[in-house]
Amino acid sequence: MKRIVSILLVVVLGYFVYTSLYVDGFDMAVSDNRQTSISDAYITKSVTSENESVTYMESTDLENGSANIVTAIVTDYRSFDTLGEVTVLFLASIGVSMVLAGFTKKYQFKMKTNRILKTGARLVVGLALVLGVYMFTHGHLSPGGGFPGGSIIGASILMMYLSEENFRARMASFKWMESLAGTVYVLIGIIGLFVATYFLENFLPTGTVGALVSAGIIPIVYILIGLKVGSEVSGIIDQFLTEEVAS
Amino acid sequence: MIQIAGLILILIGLYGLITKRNIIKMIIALNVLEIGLNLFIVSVGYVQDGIAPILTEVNNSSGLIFVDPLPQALVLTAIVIGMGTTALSLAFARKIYATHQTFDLNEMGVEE
Amino acid sequence: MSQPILLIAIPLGLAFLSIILKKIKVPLLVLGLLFSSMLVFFIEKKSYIIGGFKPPFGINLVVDDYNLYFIIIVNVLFLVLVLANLSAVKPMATVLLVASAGLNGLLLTGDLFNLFVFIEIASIAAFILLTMDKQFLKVFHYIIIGTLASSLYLLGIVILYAQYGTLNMADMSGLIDGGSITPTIAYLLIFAGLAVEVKLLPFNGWVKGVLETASAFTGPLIGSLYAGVMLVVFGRVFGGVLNLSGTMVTSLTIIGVITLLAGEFMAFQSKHLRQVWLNSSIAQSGLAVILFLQGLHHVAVLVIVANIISKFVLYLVSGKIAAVIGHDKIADLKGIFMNKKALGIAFTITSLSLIGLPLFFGFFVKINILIALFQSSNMWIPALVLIAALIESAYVIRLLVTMWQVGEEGEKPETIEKPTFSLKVGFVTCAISIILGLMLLVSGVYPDLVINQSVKAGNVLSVNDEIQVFTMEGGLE
Amino acid sequence: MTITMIVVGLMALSLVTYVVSKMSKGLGSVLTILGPLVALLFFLLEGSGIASGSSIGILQFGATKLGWFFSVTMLIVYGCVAFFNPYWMKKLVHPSAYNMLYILSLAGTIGMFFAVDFIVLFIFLEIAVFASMFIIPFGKSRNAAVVYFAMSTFGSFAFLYAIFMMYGKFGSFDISFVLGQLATEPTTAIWVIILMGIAAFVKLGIFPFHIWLPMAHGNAPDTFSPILSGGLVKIGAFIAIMVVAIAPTYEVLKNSYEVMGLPILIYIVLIIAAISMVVGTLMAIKQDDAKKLIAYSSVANAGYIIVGIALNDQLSLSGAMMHIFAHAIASAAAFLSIGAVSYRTGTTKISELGGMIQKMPITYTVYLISIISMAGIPPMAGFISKWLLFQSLASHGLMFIGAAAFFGSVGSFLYVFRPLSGLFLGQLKPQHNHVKEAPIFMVVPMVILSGISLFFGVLPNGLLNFIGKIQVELGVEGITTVDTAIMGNNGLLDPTLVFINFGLGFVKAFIIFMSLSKSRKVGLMDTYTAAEFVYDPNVYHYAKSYYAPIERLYEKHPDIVALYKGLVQRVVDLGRLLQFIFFKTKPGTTALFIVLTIILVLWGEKIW
Repeated sequence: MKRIVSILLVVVLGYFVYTSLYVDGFDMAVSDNRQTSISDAYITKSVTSENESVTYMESTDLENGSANIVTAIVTDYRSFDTLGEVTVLFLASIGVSMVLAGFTKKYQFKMKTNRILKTGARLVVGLALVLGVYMFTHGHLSPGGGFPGGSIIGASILMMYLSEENFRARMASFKWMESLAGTVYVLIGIIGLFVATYFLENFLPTGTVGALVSAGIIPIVYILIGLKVGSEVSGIIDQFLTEEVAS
Repeated sequence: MIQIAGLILILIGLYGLITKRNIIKMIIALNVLEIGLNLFIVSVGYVQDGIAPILTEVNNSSGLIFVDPLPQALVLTAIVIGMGTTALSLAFARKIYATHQTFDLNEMGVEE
Repeated sequence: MSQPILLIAIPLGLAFLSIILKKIKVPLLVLGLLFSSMLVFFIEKKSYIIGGFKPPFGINLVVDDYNLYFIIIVNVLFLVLVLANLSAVKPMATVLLVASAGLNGLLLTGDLFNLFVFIEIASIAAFILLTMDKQFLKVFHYIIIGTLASSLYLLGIVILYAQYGTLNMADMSGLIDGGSITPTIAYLLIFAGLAVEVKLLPFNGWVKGVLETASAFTGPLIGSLYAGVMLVVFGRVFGGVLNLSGTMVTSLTIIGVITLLAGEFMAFQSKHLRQVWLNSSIAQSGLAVILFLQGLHHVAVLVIVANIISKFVLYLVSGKIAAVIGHDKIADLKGIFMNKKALGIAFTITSLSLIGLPLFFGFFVKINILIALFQSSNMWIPALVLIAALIESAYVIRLLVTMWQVGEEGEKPETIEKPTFSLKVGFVTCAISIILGLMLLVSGVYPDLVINQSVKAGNVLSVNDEIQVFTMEGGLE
Repeated sequence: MTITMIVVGLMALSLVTYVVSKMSKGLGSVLTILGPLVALLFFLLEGSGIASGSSIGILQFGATKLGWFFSVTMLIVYGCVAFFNPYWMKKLVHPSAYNMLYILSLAGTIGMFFAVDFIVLFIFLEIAVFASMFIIPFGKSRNAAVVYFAMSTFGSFAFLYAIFMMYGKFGSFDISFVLGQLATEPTTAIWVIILMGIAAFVKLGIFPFHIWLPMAHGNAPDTFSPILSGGLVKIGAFIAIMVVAIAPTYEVLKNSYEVMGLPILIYIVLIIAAISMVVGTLMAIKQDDAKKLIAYSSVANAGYIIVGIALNDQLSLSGAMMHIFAHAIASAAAFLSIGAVSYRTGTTKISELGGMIQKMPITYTVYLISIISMAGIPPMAGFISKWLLFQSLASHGLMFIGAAAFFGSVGSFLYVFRPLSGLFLGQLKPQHNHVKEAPIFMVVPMVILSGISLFFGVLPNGLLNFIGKIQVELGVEGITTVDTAIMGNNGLLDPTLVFINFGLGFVKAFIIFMSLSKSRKVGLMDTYTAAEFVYDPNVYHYAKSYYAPIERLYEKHPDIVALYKGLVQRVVDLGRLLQFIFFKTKPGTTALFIVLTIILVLWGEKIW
């Protein structure tokens, strides 16, 4: 009975949302004065400059040198959001370790691991770590970036936990990495404020669009994010794979 | 169409939140809701015949039709934030399990 | 140097640092907050660009009359709160730094999506801080509902983005005013999202569990600072950005009115100190929301200012009482202030200001609310506001009388023994409560400064030349 | 000295008093005596033409004869009662706070009487209310303060709402301007009159808002009951005069349905006032606590005041104002004498006392004079006011109201006699054998108050002439006096002549009394019963169930207190219900409410 009522409620809500969002068919009602220039400006990188078009490996010294426009937005145009995002993850990792404060002993799985798993895991972990690093160093050129790269690093650490019974990551070094990456991120922002004019401003030359060493601070920021996310995710995984010590 | 799918996922998530009494199931419902939301956000940026907003050797000019990159950037943020809250709520779930020996709110016998 | 971004960046940087510099966590915290509360006095009023891209392309921080005074109040009170609980904050130093950055971000940001990020930062920080009270199940409730709320808010702004193509508040405001459609559903989702944080009635299931057991530290933080900041955000979004239709204003005002009345009803029946204050905060939030929705921003600002300061003291003292006595059941707190008169007087002034008695700041808040409501030719809302105020006066006075007087009903005073228990509360708490109480008293006798500032703040959201306010200096202006 | 200086000075004095009291309680309480007396001196020296003084911010005052009259009445009461304060310093829980609040409440009332602006009036009204409210729990009851404050706030908020209704129409708070404009907006005007009338009723303690009077007056510290009854209650009368005489009430109501030649609203007010007289009288008769008894008598007397104000003609208004004065003085004196008894014996229950006339003869005399005045018996001031009121009632031909007023007067004989005989006369209890007369500084103010009652009962014309001037200021024909006589509608009254007659009669009776043989005194415990052992001689006290036969006539009367209790219980229940519904521990419920609310609002959007 409760479920039927809930289903009914949800369906009614869906109906109301649908009818007020969509005028005809599946097209959302859109205001006639809709602002379209924002994304166009991101694509042509013409927010501060009068830039007509961008060509891969040709255009140089633009306001933003990232070939990946999403990366351009994430780490440059709206970099402040990303700082906040990193902070959320940072908070989550602190929160997990504080909530599970009494949980210190490593969790023991019931199933024993075997040699195939161990060897395979080591192989994959090595590859995964490389892939992760590749991802956040090439965030401004290809899909991916600091967050997926960091997550892959975290996943490889998880794999080590699952395959090796006695494996315990050295959390202290992760903490150092996390802390330093975060601090440097903020410092870069503040340097932008003092060296240039604005917080988190891209104060390095942006180079050629598409080159590995290009886009000013974007790769640096993404590497920092990658390291930070990687260490935070590892920290969360480490904390979850523990048991409460009976005191 | 994808927007509708996103909305339906959101509604399913809401249904789960309303009916479920199990902490883990609630977290799952919240995640379903967030995934629907993320789907919706990405689909908002869809442009007819648009391509991924990355300049490569093939798609090498900004004159091409790209999909709106901004929602993709937003969704990246939203996903990470969602992950953070999920991790935190799972930690709470473990802590609650450690004290109450159950995940079911009905079995905890908490006073109203 | 006086960049408001430093209010966010410095605490964040210190927070990141503090996890490796564990030993000097608390000094870092105090340093960061001290820096913030000094910096706030030097900030100029303008829009600050971040990352070098002008809005609406980049994110900007806005400092104007509306948020500047809240930034000052919140930062200073945050520092004060930490100083009052210095022994308790050690494990939470990092989170507190982030929370301070989050609150400043909420107040400063000029971008709707950035606001979402800061809502998440602030609320996750709150979740973690609330674990200090060891009520994991209650906080879990808050996590689920808080996350649901921010998801709804995000859905709302994404729909707005789809319909108007911008995320910047000022830009969005202009586009909405000239737009061809009314994005009702987006408004409603944003409302639902913010309503959870500002504790409007059907949305606030988490409040009781969390605040009922709040300590002298989490109580003022969540019940006063967070609540105030969220109301400021609500005003910014609903007063300054969105443009609601008449029907929508009516339906949302009804929610506000229900919150106001129900909050007072619930507070009237509450038997525990902190339960009274949490219900009263709910009612005050309802009041502020009603005023924002009715476009009476300047009085809403007054309500928020009064509420932040008075609830700060009330939660602080109540939390300390609960910590010292071991419970906060009002009936068992007879004559608690008799051995701690200074604290009692501060508490009394604050609660008298809350119910709007003359000589205290709350009186001018009440009078100006009524003036504003009658000016917009409202008849029902002021009547309901007065009914709510009547109930509020009854329970606050009942509480005060209990806490000052010993003895059973019908006993003669000269036959009653003085209470044996003593309220041992630190000097800092007393000093803070007394200073804030005195501020309420002084601004109750000379409220012009605060009122004029509120009018300026209200005019940021929507310019209204015909505003009349009642001040001590000039009467009706 | 200007009014502004006096009011601000009193407010400053209240703070000074607090600081001084912290150092020395006695000195602080002396300040509470000096404050009102000095202020009274200034008022009397400057006369009713006292300068209003320059305004400080919004604090602007305007001298009126009405305000002067009320202020002087109030200051006499405060000044005389303050003499009791030093004796109570040891008994109070928070003596410094008491002294501060005492002066603060005085400042509030004085400020209120001279306000030219509604908001200022409201500010001082509230100051008076909350200052007095905090004193009440220093006495026996904690609940009384809450009930008093809740009731009073109800009235204040009705008043506030009325102020703002006028503000909404006329855009100003200026009293004379706004009230002058009122006739142009009849619909608003009627609401304003009703709301302000409710405020006046609440402050005066008119039925059905009277329940706070016995609670607050009966349970307040003995030194503060006289202030409440003699002073603060009269705030309601001030508001009532403002509604009827300053506001153009009769002009607004001139087109309404009429009963007995009066607008229906006025007639309803008269009926309510009549009910108050009856209820107050009946309830006073059955009280065992002397303070509660006087409190209920205040309810009855408030009825007379309201009748006089509501009729708003030459005789009735002067009668009402005379009654305000007479009752303030008399009830203050009565409460003071009970307070003096309580100071010596520690109780105010009639059945626990008896024969106090032997030990406290002066207190007895004071009490006797004040209750004679309250009951409206010549030659006291209360008689003059009642005579004027009856004159006015008779000339309007208001039979039923007149009957109620008559009932009230007769009933008052019953209730004033109860403490008289139970408390002062009768047999002295053995445990009170060592009781002495009240200290000299308690006797002095009581004697002064009695003297005032007697003086204005014999030579009321000076006061009445001034009241006549107030009436002219209010736009009503002034009361006229000839030599020592007062002009009524059908004949005149010469109080001096009445006094001489009464005096002669009294002397005659006294001679007869003295010449008769003396009665033999029997100790209270010297009980004689037929072969039955007396376990508790106290139950044979003759003041126990004094009016049992009369009380039995209406012992099953409906209790208005139960009504209020029910109302409060409903609020509590509703709050519990809401809390139960909305604050579940399960997040799912909250999510459900969120979904429901969104659906409802969207639905509302769809139908409109």
